[in-house]
Amino acid sequence: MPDFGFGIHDDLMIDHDKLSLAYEAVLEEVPSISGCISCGSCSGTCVSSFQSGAGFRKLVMLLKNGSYEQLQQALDYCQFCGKCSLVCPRGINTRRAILEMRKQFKKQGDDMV
Amino acid sequence: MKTDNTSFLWREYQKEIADDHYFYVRSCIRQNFFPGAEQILITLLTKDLGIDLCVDSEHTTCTGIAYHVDLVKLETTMTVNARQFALMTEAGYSNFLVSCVTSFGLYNEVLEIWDKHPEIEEQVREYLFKATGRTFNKPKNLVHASDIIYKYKDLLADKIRYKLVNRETGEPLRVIDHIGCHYAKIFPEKGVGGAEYPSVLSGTVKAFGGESIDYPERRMCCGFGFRQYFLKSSRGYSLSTGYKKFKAMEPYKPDLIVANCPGCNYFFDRWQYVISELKGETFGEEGNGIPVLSSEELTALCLGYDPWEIGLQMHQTAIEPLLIKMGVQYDPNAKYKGFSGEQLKKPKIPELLKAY
Amino acid sequence: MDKLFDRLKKDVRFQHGLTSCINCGTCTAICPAASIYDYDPREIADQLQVDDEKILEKLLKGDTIWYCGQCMSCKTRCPRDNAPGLLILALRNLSIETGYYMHSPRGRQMYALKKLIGETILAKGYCVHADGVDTNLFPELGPIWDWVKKNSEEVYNRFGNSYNRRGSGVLRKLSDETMHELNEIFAVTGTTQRFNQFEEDAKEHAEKTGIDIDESIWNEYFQNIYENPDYDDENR
Amino acid sequence: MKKICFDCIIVGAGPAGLKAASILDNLGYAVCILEKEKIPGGKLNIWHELFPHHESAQAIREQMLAGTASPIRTSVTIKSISRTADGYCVKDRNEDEYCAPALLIATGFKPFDACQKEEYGYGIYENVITSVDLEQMFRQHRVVNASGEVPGKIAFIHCVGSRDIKVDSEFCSANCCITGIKQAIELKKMIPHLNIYCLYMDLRLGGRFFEDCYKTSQVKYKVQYIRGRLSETNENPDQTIILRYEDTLAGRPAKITVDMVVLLVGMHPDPSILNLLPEIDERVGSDGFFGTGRIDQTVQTMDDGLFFAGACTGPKSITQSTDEASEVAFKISHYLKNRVHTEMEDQHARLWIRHS
Amino acid sequence: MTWFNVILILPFTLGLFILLAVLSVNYYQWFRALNPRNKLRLWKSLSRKEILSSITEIFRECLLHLRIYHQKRRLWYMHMSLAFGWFLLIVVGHVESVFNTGHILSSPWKSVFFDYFSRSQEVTGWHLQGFNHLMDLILLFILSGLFLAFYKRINSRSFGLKRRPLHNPHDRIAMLFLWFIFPMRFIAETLNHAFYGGGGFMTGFFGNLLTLPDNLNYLSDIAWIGYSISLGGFFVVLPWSRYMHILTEVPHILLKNAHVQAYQDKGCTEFSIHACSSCGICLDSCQMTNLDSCNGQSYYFIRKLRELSGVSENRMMNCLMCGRCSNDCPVQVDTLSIRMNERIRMNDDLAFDYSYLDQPGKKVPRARIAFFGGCMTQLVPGVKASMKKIFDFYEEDHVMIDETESICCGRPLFLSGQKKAYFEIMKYTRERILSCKPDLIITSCPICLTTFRNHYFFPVPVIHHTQYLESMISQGLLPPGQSDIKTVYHDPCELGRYLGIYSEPRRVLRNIVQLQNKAYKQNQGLCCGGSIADLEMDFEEKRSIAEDAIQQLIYPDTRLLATACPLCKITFATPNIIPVRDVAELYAEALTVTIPAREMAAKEAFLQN
Repeated sequence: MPDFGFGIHDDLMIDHDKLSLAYEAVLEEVPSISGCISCGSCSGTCVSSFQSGAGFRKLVMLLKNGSYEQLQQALDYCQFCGKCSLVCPRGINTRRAILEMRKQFKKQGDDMV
Repeated sequence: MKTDNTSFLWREYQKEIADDHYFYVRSCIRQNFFPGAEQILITLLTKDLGIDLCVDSEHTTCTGIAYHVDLVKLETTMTVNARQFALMTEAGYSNFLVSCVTSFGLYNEVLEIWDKHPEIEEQVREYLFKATGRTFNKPKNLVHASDIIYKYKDLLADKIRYKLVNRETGEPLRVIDHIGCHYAKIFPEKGVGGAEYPSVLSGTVKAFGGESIDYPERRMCCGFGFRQYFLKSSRGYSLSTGYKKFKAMEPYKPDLIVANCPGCNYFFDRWQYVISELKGETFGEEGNGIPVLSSEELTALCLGYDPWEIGLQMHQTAIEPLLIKMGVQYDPNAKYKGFSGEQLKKPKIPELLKAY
Repeated sequence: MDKLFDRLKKDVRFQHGLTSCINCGTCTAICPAASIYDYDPREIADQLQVDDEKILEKLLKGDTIWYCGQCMSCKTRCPRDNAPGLLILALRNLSIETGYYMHSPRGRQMYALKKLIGETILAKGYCVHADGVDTNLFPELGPIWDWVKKNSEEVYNRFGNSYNRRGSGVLRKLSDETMHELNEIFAVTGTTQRFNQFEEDAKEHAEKTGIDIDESIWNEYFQNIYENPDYDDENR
Repeated sequence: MKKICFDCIIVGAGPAGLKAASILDNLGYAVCILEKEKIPGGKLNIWHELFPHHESAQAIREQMLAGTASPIRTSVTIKSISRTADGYCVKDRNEDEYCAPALLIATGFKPFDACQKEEYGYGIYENVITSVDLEQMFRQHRVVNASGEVPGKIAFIHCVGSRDIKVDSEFCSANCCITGIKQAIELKKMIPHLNIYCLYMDLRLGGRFFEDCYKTSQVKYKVQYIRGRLSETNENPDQTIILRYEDTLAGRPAKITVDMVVLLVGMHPDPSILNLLPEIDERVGSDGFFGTGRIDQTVQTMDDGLFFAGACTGPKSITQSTDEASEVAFKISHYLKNRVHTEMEDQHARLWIRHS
Repeated sequence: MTWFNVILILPFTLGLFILLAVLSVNYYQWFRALNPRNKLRLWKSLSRKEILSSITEIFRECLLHLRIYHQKRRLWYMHMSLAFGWFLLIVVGHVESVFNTGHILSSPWKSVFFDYFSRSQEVTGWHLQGFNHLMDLILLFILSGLFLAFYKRINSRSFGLKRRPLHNPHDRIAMLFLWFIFPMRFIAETLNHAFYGGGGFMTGFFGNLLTLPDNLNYLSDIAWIGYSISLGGFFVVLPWSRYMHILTEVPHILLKNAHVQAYQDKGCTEFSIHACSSCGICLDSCQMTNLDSCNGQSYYFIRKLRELSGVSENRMMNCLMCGRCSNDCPVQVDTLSIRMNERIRMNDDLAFDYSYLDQPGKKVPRARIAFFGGCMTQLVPGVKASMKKIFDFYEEDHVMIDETESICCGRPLFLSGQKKAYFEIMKYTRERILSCKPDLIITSCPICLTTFRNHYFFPVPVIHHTQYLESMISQGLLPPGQSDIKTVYHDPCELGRYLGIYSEPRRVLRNIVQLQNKAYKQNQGLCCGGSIADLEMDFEEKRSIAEDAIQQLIYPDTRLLATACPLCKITFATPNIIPVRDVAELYAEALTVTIPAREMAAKEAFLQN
């Protein structure tokens, strides 16, 4: 076989058919996250976002899209201060949700990522 | 909800295609890799359709590739194109026939720019005169090779010797049609059937008795990507995109791929070889690839031309399976004959992809 | 020297390419590059909506603008009739004019393209010519191509019988007048000068990174940037 | 072949027409409503439930019809409208003439023809339907896909034929967002296990209780909202539909496979009343709807007895239409009063002349 | 000893032995589980003085339940009559048997079944007669308590309990046995006296009323066996029921007086949770009791801990940790620490990564006072601005640590049980704050303050901004602006119950507004409901708690609600019932009035020189 010097890339497209188990699990515990309108107030106020670019909106998005590697990274940055829950226009219990996410990745962390 | 068959969508996209008197410009890629197609088009138009065609010997590239890889400036490209028009004008023609889709798109774009910005056209005229002392008129009618074939598809259909039908089963052949992106994506109204469901090829295929199939990723680019392909470092872009398309069409078990763009022809032909080497996958039946033809090659084949006269031996993906299905009479030994008629040494056979 | 944005706005492709963006993402959805690189045409169009010199400069110096494959699928879909593909052309053009393209490993590859295509045009009158391509540069051409190359006369002359000779068949040789005209056009419209710019910038960069470069097409520098845009990043 | 005279003729027996009629005949004017359909009620006849409170369209229709005593001529196709000394004369197919000093146009809107948006595959793929088709299914209390199965996954596509220069409608139809949400909830009530995805760019929920609907759909019915506009659909061999779009929050291209796609078609102006009377055509605004949409009344109302109300003056919800209708109804009565007044003055003047 | 005697005493003795066995095993294990430091503490505390105080407390609390007396009288009587009555019954019974038999060490059943064994022997002498009457009196006393207990099951409101505690099965069984014991004794004795005469004013009297044929005398024997069985049965189930507290309260008190904390100590935790009598008083003190969805109150939490099943997560997390329950608890169970133990056990090993906080370059300019707003203060900029103003006014050399880039003190992490993460954050925050080498650290957030006081161990004093303001006033730097707006001050949980800061904010407010609640009861403050400790409640529930907290706080003519915690301010603002201001904001307003005067003073000073 000749050395072509190039190969086939894997597709970076998000596949929304793969339903995110972690999301279902978190939804079970914290139903209010389904009310997220991705307004970004949380990311705006987030203590860690300025250094780490994380933010609750992003967490939910990554969770839904099943991008678990990035999610786990972003999760670890959270300082749990709860400012997001105070500014959330939909009154989502963000800290509980984040705690639940962390648990999810503690529980089946490796086989999910 | 299905209202009726797709044809109604194409009503508003029936472009005007002149009947006769064309000035013909060649494609860079195709005359290198599928010179037969390039040549047979002339025969088809002149001999079979009796169209008056000016085959000029002094026209150059349209610099389309160079333009899209950002080598040449827009001005240069426009001036070079202007020169082609000048040749046409001098030859006394006003209908411009392009065999390359990249060129086709580019010419259209240039004309569009000139319409919107007459001052630019003026400047280009100056450039051209300064450089070559030539002047030009804009073509009245600008068409792609596949357009003409589409226009006369029914006329040709009457003449054809081999229908696009499987001789054994009598089933119509399942044909994937791929339209070069620059054919209609830039200016939908410039392509027969528009950008989303162009009928320029599927129409022809149906006329020749084949079945055109609609598959996911149908409108996806073949993956040329100009600079992405020409640089080995990013050639993976090209391959991946092609692979995605093959994967998408695989479930439909196509007998044939038809494309109206030299580039696309080239990639569909060669990527099958590369994928077979890299991944050990072939997409046709038992180790054969899916034969890839340009609209000209297809027409010529149906009309009964000798496959080697139209240069099908220069395809990496063997077309023999198709010939057998269609029941085309051909001489296997003549495949690798040269111009002088002497038998040339056969090419090396790839590891997986079959060759004859 | 006036602002980058004013220069960009002069480009007709920019004028046609961007009316206003509603960030709907129909372009990214079907962009082949977007599903292979970390590339998002929507984002680029959106960034160009505001006259921000910093953003623009970042774009011109960055990698992203070199990811586009120019399939122009984006133009068909945009509900505001923008064409990110055209914007990219305008941006690349400006990036080359300003010399920023040398900041990006992918921009630097212009030199390789000039060697591959530019010189073919000026020598043969075509973008691609069989004599210039072989299975070292393009392995995917496959065994059949080796066969063609070995018997090029025999193969090509079947089609118009004018291979590298005067005539009207395929791969015919163009007359000297024509080639002269072509060179004239390139000179008049400033592309020749641009070609020289590529050469000089490449030499400069080659010296900086200590890699051999010479007139021959297959020199070490060419090989490096042809096969791996990030070679010097790796060296560091 | 008969001629009847009224105080006001209303074209269109939709919510706006009926509302205006009920007010006018309460004020004691003789009103006649002309309707091109077989039954009055306008779009209420094709809708099942109405947002935001899921009221039955049928019930509302009955209410409105009960509200007016004035005659409703159905299946009337207007042949011509003529301007006479004392108002307007409307002539229909069978030469009947309806004459009145005031003419109220309440022809409503026309759902966007989704076939124009080729890449969405409406009219090509059977599982791509519009919000109107879905309402029909609701009315039959049976929502199934092409192969007669109950769908498990449905996607709603916002902004189809709205905010889109490619189909020549750059306005926002204002009611599709809430319609989509309403239908999503209705579906979920009907098929609890259903997964619903809404592809939106912005959700424009200006109206009262609209946001509540939105929240309920999210929190109670778990409808998923994906920010991104549909770019193209493709059909799988099993007739499921692949959607291609960008998840603009993630900034990545994305795809999803669904059993059914519902296109939320926009509200477009209904041209049926055009080319009958120049005065009417003059009043068409740049977006194809009647009137100027300005706050400044003096610009809006010309004193020629020609009035417009309802969705023909721009995309409107039913409440909005009826509100406008009632406002216009009072304008009409005012107009008619003045008119009588001026006529008497003229007579006085004439008398006076005769005496002299 | 007849075979019947054996049958009679068997259940009782068996039960007693089992009880003692189980107890000793449990206590031994729990004691071993104490961590060494606490063992030492306990040992040290066994000096005569502590012992004495402990014993008095045991007498006051285990028997007389005086803490309940201070809260709910009826409830107190019920508990006391049962506990103390039974105690007397045992003691007096023993004494009686001693008198009767003559020697001190009589076998327990001799006293327990005294009347049975002293059947048919002539009751001679006034003292034995007296004993009979005394014992009857005590029995009556107990039965009265028992009646109340029974009545409480029907109508707990009459005992001042909003919520009737719901017991679990084994508690019910144990209760049934308990309820049987004394009526059985009564019946047994009555029958006893009916057949064999004797008995006191009650049993004897009823006995004499009954006139039964002598061949039915086995009835009394059966009754005695019933008594014995119910006793034995109760002893057997006791260790697995809430009645474990009857005995466990003793070691609990010992540990308490030895200052042994339940926090991170398994042994002490075990003793504490078994010392809980499930009296249900904490249910009343919990503000969440009014929420129907709530199930996290300490009453249920601790009971679940006693059970094998353990505590479900949302029970554990659904608590404001305001500390009202532990404060009202008659047994003084440290519910907060116990809850923290559980949360830490649950969540301590969750992943985290705060490396991005490591910015060695980032230095805060040196200043005397370091002001740390904390996350919540970021959301009430008014407080920040006011503090700035105040500092400028007093020309303090100060720096706002987290003005631009806020950083968390870590308490939320801690409260959620992520202890490791908390200490990680703490490292960075401490560094950040100390990087300005302050002489004094002021924070406007009680939450941060609690953390700073508990774990940060700053080398310099850390105070709350109200304390700082108070110090200004006590230096005589009174802000002249005195508004007559009627104001109620709300004690934030952390500031009040946790840190005991009540007087300072009030002192400040007295000088700038018309404070309506000058007087205050320690530990009686309410929680605003926004507590970061609760992870379960959703927004509406929090708001409803805030609402009725406000309703309880304010008077009809109150115009302003003052508080000293940004989180309380935000939470109280949401129901939009009454304007809420922070003490600092009010103070800053009070200042503005004087600035011209200051300038005058400055001018004069200038002219004089």
